[in-house]
Amino acid sequence: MSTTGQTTMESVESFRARAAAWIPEHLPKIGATGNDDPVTRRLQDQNLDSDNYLLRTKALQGIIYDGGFAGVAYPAEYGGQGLTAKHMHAFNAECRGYDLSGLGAYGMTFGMIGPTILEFGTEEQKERHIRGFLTGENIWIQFLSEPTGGSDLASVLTRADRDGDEWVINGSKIWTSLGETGDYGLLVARTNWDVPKHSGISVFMCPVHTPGLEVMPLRLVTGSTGFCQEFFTDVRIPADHLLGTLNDGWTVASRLLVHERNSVGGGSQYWAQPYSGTQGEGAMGGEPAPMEGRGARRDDLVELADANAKAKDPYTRQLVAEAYVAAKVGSHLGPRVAQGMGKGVLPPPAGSFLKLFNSSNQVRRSDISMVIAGTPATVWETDDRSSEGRGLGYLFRQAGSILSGTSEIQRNIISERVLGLPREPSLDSKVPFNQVRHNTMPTGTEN
Amino acid sequence: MSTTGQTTMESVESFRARAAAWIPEHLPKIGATGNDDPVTRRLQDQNLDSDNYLLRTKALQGIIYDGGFAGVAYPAEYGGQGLTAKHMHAFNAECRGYDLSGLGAYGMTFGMIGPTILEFGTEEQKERHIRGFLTGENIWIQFLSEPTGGSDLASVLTRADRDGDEWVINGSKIWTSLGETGDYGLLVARTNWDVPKHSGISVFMCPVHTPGLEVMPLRLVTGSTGFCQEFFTDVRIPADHLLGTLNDGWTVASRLLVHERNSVGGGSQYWAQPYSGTQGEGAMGGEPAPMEGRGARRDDLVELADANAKAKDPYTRQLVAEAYVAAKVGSHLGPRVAQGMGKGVLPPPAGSFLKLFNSSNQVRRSDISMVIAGTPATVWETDDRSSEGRGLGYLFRQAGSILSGTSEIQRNIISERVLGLPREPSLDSKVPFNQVRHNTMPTGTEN
Amino acid sequence: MDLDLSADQELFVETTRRFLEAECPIVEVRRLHDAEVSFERHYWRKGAELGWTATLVPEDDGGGSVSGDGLLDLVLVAEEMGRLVSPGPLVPVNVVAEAIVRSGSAEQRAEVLPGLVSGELIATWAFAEEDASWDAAGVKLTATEAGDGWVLAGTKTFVQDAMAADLLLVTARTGDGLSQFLVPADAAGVSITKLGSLDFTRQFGRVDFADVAVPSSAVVGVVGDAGDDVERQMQVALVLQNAETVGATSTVLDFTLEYAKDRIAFGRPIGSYQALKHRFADMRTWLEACHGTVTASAKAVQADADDASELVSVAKAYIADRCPAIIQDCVQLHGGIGVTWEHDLHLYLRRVAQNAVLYGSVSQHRERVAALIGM
Amino acid sequence: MDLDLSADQELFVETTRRFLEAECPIVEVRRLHDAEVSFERHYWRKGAELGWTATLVPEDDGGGSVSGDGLLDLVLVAEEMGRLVSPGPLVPVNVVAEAIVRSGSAEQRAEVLPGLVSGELIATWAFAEEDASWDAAGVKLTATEAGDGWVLAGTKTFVQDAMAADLLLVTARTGDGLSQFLVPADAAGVSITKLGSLDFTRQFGRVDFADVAVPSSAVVGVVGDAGDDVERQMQVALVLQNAETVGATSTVLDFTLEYAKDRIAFGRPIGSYQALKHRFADMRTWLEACHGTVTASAKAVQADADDASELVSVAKAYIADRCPAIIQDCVQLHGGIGVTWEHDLHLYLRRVAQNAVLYGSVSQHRERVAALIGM
Repeated sequence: MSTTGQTTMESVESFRARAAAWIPEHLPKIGATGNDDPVTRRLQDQNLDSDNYLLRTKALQGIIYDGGFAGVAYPAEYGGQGLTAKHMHAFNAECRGYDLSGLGAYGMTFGMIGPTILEFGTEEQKERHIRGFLTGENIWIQFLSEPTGGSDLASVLTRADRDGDEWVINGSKIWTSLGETGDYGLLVARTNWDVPKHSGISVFMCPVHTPGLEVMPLRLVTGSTGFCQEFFTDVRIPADHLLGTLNDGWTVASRLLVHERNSVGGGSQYWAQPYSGTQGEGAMGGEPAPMEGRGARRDDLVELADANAKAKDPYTRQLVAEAYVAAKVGSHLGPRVAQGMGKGVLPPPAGSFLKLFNSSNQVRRSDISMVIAGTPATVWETDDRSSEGRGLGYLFRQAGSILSGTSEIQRNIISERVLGLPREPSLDSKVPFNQVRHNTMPTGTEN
Repeated sequence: MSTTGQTTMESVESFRARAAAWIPEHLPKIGATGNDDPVTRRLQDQNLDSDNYLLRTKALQGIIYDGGFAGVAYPAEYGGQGLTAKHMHAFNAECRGYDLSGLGAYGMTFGMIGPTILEFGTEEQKERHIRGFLTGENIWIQFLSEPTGGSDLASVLTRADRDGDEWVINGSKIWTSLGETGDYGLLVARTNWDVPKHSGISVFMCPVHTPGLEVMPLRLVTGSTGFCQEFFTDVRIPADHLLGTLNDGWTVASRLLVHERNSVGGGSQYWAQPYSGTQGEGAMGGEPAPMEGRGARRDDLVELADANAKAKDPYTRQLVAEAYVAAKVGSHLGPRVAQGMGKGVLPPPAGSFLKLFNSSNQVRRSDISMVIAGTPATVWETDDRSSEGRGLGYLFRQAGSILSGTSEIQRNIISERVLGLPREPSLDSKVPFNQVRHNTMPTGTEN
Repeated sequence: MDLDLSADQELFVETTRRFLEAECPIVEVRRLHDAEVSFERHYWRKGAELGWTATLVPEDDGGGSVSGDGLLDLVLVAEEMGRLVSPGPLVPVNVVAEAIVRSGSAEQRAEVLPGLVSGELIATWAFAEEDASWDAAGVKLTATEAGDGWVLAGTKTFVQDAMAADLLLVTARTGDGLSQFLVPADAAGVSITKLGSLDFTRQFGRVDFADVAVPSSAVVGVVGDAGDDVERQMQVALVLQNAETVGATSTVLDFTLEYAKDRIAFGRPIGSYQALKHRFADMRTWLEACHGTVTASAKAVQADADDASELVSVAKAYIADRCPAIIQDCVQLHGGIGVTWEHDLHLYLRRVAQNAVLYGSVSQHRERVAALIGM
Repeated sequence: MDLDLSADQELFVETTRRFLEAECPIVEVRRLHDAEVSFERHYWRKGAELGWTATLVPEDDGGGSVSGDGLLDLVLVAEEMGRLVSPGPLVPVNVVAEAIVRSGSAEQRAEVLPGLVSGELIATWAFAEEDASWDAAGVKLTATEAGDGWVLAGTKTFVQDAMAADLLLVTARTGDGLSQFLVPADAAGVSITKLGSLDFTRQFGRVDFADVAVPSSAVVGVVGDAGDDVERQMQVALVLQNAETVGATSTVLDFTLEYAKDRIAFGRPIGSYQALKHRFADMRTWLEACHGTVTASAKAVQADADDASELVSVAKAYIADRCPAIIQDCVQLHGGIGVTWEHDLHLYLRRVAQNAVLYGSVSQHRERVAALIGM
């Protein structure tokens, strides 16, 4: 990366020391109150508490930017620090004990969309948008999946039609994470219908709060939400919001997916979640999570078996151990795959091992918990949130095997790109898209 | 069926009465000795005992033929009785208590090959060959599968080349049941290589004991045999041994497979195994096997659990019950599928449900028996045949899911022909066979 | 569904199906949920007119069935109700009706059966307790003789339609044996608490009995000897439940198959992908096996055959294992839409997952089978 | 295989692989079977020269390992031996060597280790008894103090290479505790009976001890306090066994994959059928997980970490569940040829199926895990 105008790079240790000195003065401690922590008091004074979680998160990112620690590996000319992933991990490690869990909202922005803009953006776009998120002002999201598309991401039906200096967008996107939080969305739309499907797609930078764009929370089987669906009705975007080359958007989108894989897999140089008390086990790469002491946290299923007085039942013991074994094996698979890819022994698509393995484990674990819980997982005392959660969790059992790439797609990837088995015959990649069989866009949801 | 020259057909009850009168005088009782049963003594006097099982079987069929009860539904002009399946089942039911289990060797002959000869044979061929097996003289087998063909039965590489008044056969067949017992084989061979694969096949009636035809028992993973492989080296067959039209053998072979399905499924009008004491549960159609009293025979796995002092172990109980449940459900699936096909609610390919279901049960049951048995299923006292059998059975676990149509083929059949899902694209059915990718015939076995 | 139906039975099925499609389509089921209503009384009375509550009751008592085999007829209704995840106390009312027919006094028959048959009266069976063992050993609620009557003390739970019920058939412990009592839901000392339910087309209650006094005329059958009655009630409940589960699963597999034929990915229907085709083939095979075991077990219970207990548990252990698995794979085959509220899949999954554990789970029925086959 | 090997380790693997491919290819394994020979002594001595018996023995005792982490080096050998279903007492000899190094007396070290390291001496561990529980509770054979020594009475079975062994490490019960003894295989009162074995590249024996007298110098470690030694021996055995199983399974999956790419059905390679592709993808994923858990558990045992017991049982419970399943599906993918004697598949299946139960089965190790996680 070019670091024009910089002198020699600051060492990781020097950077770490600066961070260690700065953090206690500027970031809120976990569990602190306004009485014992001036930073927390300052945030409270500005009403930046859990009731204003999004504003608080943006303010925290702003503080980090002002302190000179935002976008550690982003180029300095766009507001970053021009340093390396090692520096970033050092900063994050120093953040242990501080309440930055809200910054997860920037994960997609920093880890996936930022790098894509760096790669494909014009100088002007980079100037504007990279700094725009490093300061905390804009959270970015992706307008990628469509209700008609499913696993076939290139079968985009959302259309962008040129009208003077603007593009007019019509269509629908779905499964958008942070749909109600985002300020800008990276939008994939079809701009040419007379060429094969991968050749008529373009990518736009689309403001979320704009006329004609309706963002609706998507209600899930559990009754709760967590993703959004968007409806675009004659949404107008300035022509200069095109990212990359017109009709070459599949290239842009493919790189976006690579950055997604890196970021989710822990291999992004641009983003890693600062350590926080709420972070789960099994994160790959970055700073390793501390080894949990034996018995430090008991497996949920052990608790469940205890609560049901089944901990001594041999059948229950087999089931709990099976789930525990699978989880433990999974916790060793992550580092192994990361190591294999790092050493070039495993190709990048081997990342699909993890998604497939862990989502299968989720399925089996949900089943086992239902077996142990029995009737109360489907009929519960109204104050028994744990049983209710178990039952609803069972309804949502497949989500991990569907969202962000179905298990079927993972199996295709592994068999074709890791094992070298013949690819599925593609019936649509060489034919003009308007002659291809595809699903038709619904006129609206059936809600 | 034409019954030229016959007057009105004998009623089932009259036929049954005749059979009931004839049988005790002519057929050997189960468990009888020469001292208490004259029929058994007669057979012993001719050395037709278990040491000469094949000769005894042929002699028994001869006795039935001479008695006028052979080939009940076969046309009278070829030596049959010109009656119906109902008559056949009546005769078989009357045979209860008599030792006719050896007649199973004629199942393929009567149920599959006979009907095919009836359909495609010339008058002369029918005259000669139908009577030839009704009298017990000839047992027929199928030369169908090839080492190179697997599930793709039409990719026949065994060749038949015309030379004057003869066909010259070269190639190999495998997985032949009764290979060492058969007198004639129905042989599928390629007679034209310049047309698509289904269009260049012919079917021949091939004597088994003929120069150049080597029948070798096939050694299985268990160390035992049970099937044969045959090697054809310039085997010469008279031209008039062609069955059906030259190059239209796929039609003949397809009908053969239909008759196989009917016969195995219990729906053949030409063949049902006479009731014998050794017959297992779960036979479909024909006379229903008597309902077993509760607890009449305990599940093998219950015995195994008892023997391992695990009958009170909750985990073992779950496993045994799982296997028992699957077997019991399977025993109800057979009659249901037969009924559904009989009523036209299920299409004939629904027969694949049974093969798929029962072979999957076998796999799971083998696994469960290994779990319960533990170490002794892999290291045993040399006189412990039961443990040895369990271990070897595990090695052979997949056989039921492979032989006579793999589970993969059953799943194709069900998904395409029962559920109407799109067929797999066929890359070879429209192209001359010599231009198609196929496996190459090995020069011999690697033994 | 049994493949050997009489013309009368086919008409019976057809009538029920048309009624449900017209009066209680899925949008209506969703409306009931939003309104927190378990089922509408007028809907239930109409169902009763169609025969849903009459088939286990002799004609002399105002009942009657189309085939003479009342349970086999009722299986057809249960399967149809599964197809549309229909609401209503089919299992509870029929279990109680059958119990009264079998062991009720003349007074009980006269007082209770007409109302159940007409659909005016709702009754339910209060059997399971907190340990959810669904067996005789789990019955801890006590009935103690007191003067001319009995006093019930204890707690029943997982009681379907307890809030809607007029009458409760309560299984109680009397010394070493079990006894059953018919208790009005508004009897003094009875209090009913609504529970949460995964299947929101149904409502369940916990029923606390604080020294509830009932007269001796409330006893159903013989005091201390209700074991066989309870077993029979369990069999009837399971046969109907299994049929309903299979009906629901069959519908899901059907519409998923249609979806797979229509839905395009990479230029061709997803149903053309062999990996999916093979899963459909397995599921279709299992479903046929489910139908077979429902029919076999229903016939055994209808005939009161020696192996009825075993076949009912075999059916439950198989169906409650396979059917939820089939529906979950159908969710997977639908992709994202399959985990949204908007799609009907979850209504079926809720029903089938709940049926899988009510009246005993897979592992509980495997355990029962193990005991029955001599382990 | 661990992905983080040193250059020395890679050379070590390569040497072993080349030796096995040259000296003991599968045809040789089949020849041994026909000749009813478990392994040839000269083959074993050559293996010993390559380091197969030295890595757990300190340099002072004549051993040594390439990396300093002897068990991790030995895992590499075990995996290679799995790849060719190689014969030889790798597990028994190394378990005994490790036990002597850990708890043997100076005399025992001097007398036994040089022979084990050179391959001249064969030792095996006699642990399991008829109940095949593979745990301390299953040890019923008694050692009773008598004069200056001990008398052993009882029966050990499932003892690998008992017939070939010169020395037996016998785990015995002494009161409440366990004690271990080194017993010459030809000691008076020891009789060895050959057993049948699913894996015919191995031989096993039952060993009867009819009041076998041994001197006190035969005690290994502390009388009555051998529990930790036994646990450690079990860990070493399991790590090596698991590595071998994964090596064998990896080979089978590799050649099955090649077969699927070459074998044509209906005009295209069977590996182009999606249903098969997806099964390969699952199997490949499980296999990677198997490698990961072997490495993690081996490192824990090497480091004598607190969670070594748990990780070893986790690995065994996972590997012994998945690997036989993978090989059986490879049999299925091969079709008919996969169930013939002629094909090598069954040699691997025999090895892996046997490893799945020796030193404890899936269910036994799940039970161990359950206990370790506080159930």
